[in-house]
Amino acid sequence: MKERLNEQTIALRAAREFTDGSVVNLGYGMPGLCANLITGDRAVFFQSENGMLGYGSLATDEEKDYELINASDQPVTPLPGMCFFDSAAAFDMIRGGHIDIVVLGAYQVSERGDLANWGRPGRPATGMGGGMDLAVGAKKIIVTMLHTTKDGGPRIVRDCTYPLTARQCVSLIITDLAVMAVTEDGLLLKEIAPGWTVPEVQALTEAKLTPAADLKEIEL
Amino acid sequence: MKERLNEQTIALRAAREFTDGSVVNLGYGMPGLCANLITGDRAVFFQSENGMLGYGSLATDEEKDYELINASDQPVTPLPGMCFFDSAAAFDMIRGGHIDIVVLGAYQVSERGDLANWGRPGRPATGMGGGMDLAVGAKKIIVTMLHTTKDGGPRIVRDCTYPLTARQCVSLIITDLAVMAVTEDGLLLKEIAPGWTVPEVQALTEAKLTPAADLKEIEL
Amino acid sequence: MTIDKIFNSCDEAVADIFDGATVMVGGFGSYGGLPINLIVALSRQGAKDLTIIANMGGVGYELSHRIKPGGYQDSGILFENGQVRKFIGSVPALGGMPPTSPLERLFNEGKVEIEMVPQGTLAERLRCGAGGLGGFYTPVGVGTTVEAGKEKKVIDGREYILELPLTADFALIKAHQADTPGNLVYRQTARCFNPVMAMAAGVTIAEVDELVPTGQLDPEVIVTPHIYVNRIVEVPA
Amino acid sequence: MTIDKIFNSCDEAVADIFDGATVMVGGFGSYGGLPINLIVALSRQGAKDLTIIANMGGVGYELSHRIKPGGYQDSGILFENGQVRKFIGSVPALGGMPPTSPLERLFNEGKVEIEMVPQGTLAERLRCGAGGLGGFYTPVGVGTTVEAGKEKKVIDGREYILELPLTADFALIKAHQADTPGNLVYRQTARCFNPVMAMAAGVTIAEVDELVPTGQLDPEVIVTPHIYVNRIVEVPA
Repeated sequence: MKERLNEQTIALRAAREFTDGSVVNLGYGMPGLCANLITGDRAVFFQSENGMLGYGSLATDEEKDYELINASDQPVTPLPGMCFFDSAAAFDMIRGGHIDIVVLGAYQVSERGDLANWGRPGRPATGMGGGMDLAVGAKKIIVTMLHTTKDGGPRIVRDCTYPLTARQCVSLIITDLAVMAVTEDGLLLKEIAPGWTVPEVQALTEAKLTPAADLKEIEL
Repeated sequence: MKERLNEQTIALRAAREFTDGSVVNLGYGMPGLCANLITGDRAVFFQSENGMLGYGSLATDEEKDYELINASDQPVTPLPGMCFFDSAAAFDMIRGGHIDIVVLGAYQVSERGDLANWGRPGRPATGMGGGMDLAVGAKKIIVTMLHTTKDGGPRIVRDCTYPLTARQCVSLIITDLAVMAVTEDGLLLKEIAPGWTVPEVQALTEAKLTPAADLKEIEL
Repeated sequence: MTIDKIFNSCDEAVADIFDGATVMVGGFGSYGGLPINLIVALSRQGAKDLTIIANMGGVGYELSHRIKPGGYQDSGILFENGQVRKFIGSVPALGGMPPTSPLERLFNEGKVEIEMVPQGTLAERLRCGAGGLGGFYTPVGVGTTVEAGKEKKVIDGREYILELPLTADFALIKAHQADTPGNLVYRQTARCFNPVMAMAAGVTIAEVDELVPTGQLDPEVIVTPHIYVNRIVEVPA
Repeated sequence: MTIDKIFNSCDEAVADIFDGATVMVGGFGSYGGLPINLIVALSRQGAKDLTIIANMGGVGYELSHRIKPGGYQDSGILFENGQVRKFIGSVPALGGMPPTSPLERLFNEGKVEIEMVPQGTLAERLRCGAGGLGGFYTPVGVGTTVEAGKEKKVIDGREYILELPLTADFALIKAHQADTPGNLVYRQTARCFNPVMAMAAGVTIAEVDELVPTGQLDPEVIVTPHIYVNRIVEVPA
């Protein structure tokens, strides 16, 4: 079976990277889904740059409180031990290296881990929000994105052509086709979607992919 | 009757400068007494750089709580509407110009309003505490001090010889002998202690004093 | 005698905002923490040529329905009214199908200027303005369009750019409760940019869900001390 | 599984403070907010060649009786023990009859180095270190001995000096209550330097009056989020 992973599955794969006790910030859009994928006895603390630490899953319609939202405008649920703070304090945490992992969306990622995730050609008025701060400040940056553009063009490129968020900041890229680590020697292809071959994925990738010795199917 | 004012009286004179609704910080030592001199329906808000706004008078022995102290280590009493914050927030208030009046002690004040209030020759290990921040940040700086040194030497001088706290920051000097305003043209002698003459006070002052047209006895 | 900060209406509280004023608008972006009633009052008041400092430029009433059932007014109305000359903030428009905000449309028409500021830098520039500092060095924006025209410096082997303080004539903010002197507490994520803006503006105007008597707020819990608050309007939620 | 931050004794909590470490000591100066039991444990532990960052250098046990009946130990004991190489803070000694602190005596004997920092600059340097900034421009200290060796810059017509961030290997702090994850609240003026130091150190060790279960602290009231706290020791007041 040769399919692309859906958003939920990409998010689930990203959530597997959250080590116990880690402090995680989820970027706008798809990454927000990760909050729903932490179950059981795992202790992951979600920080949101609008001033909240330790929230739970996304709220159901009955639970919605519009003064308890994540940075993507989605109402979330409270958890015991959570706390609130202002925007300046939120970014002290982020810029100061107190966030272990951030999951961000992207338009493009380069083979050196340069990230472009806020602006597109022809849209000069969209802004970077907290993305630049997160990309610079978090200890580990994971990008979740679709492997290609709507037109089938590459998003994982040699050099970003979209406005940069930060240089050389991405550690891991998780797409609907593959999981790739950014290394000193370029992109290491670690996992591949069921049914896809390395040449097929490489053909959809501008940057060179080096298959890992232990390359495997994406596991969830 | 020719006497020098005592500390209590100097503080009382300083407290007369506190306009209704003003936010006031009281420096180490003598200025602390001012907190006890606000009575009746006057609304003066005392800020303390250890992180407190809106405290009351100095605590009696029965009232003492050593986790409710002013910046001079003196236990104070709580008042409704008070609040607490950390040191960084306390100095945002101070540096940011949100304090209307600060009353500070001094070793020396120059005729231009330069202030020296933290270090003395031969004592290199005493520190400035929050004095520099207060001298730079408060809207109006009042100095309360003894007019002369223990040996009778001048403290109100042409140029400070002690380490400076800040340049040209003092507005008003209140001593045991006189009240002097710092103006563009030097020190204006506005009030004088009962029984003292202008030449007598000038003789104890290195800086030139210009008697005000409406020079009067210190009023309390 | 205490200075009376209580105003009877948002209209009265914003009456003296003048043409050309710089106005901070609290909140984060969407509904939570947004001083909606003060924004609407300012739109009625009509002051022009404003500089708006806010995290987001607002999505406008139409798109707001996607965020909260029933929708709500946000800074979008000030742009739609042609009251704004310049926007300083981190999200003038969202990344969806354009235009995602009245600001984006007006910007594309050349009618509004935008100064784009990363969100954390925005928060820190406000705090810098509030605290009387001259500027700060941040690693955020190095190697991007954000560094254009700014001084760069290497400190301890790392590259930084110099960012300058932001202050304003007025701040419109939203809090949960105020006491009579003007101490404020917020509710959950409605805190966000409100406290730093309260500190950084000359005249801070707060709309609050509830006004309580002096002494009713726990002194340990007060987030914004009253010296940062000049006017209060109670607008029950 | 949550990471367990609870230590049974101050001695265990400070056991790995190494020779040459930089250690922040919370509080303001005197009794309130001072992590007295952690300080005494560090004096027993004996680490040497320390750099101590604190607002005050401590007055020492003898003079402490003038501040609080019965007296108390403060950082003075670390200086008396010869454990400290350098002090960074705003009040190494008070202005009374010398020497007013063990630190002053040792400094006069040439045995300890002092870096004198205005108090507000100290607080801001800590926050700067906590928040990943490279430095900031302050007007405090211009025209005084504080500006020696520092870069000066005129911004918008006013003179500023560049101050750099402070961080540390460890912070010893005092809080009123901690919950199990390590969120902290303080009591009255015992807050002071504790929250900023908690943020700025690699390993933050808190002595608290009381440990409470998760969920027992109001989320609006928490001053120090748990991510800044590594170790907690309950020492009932």
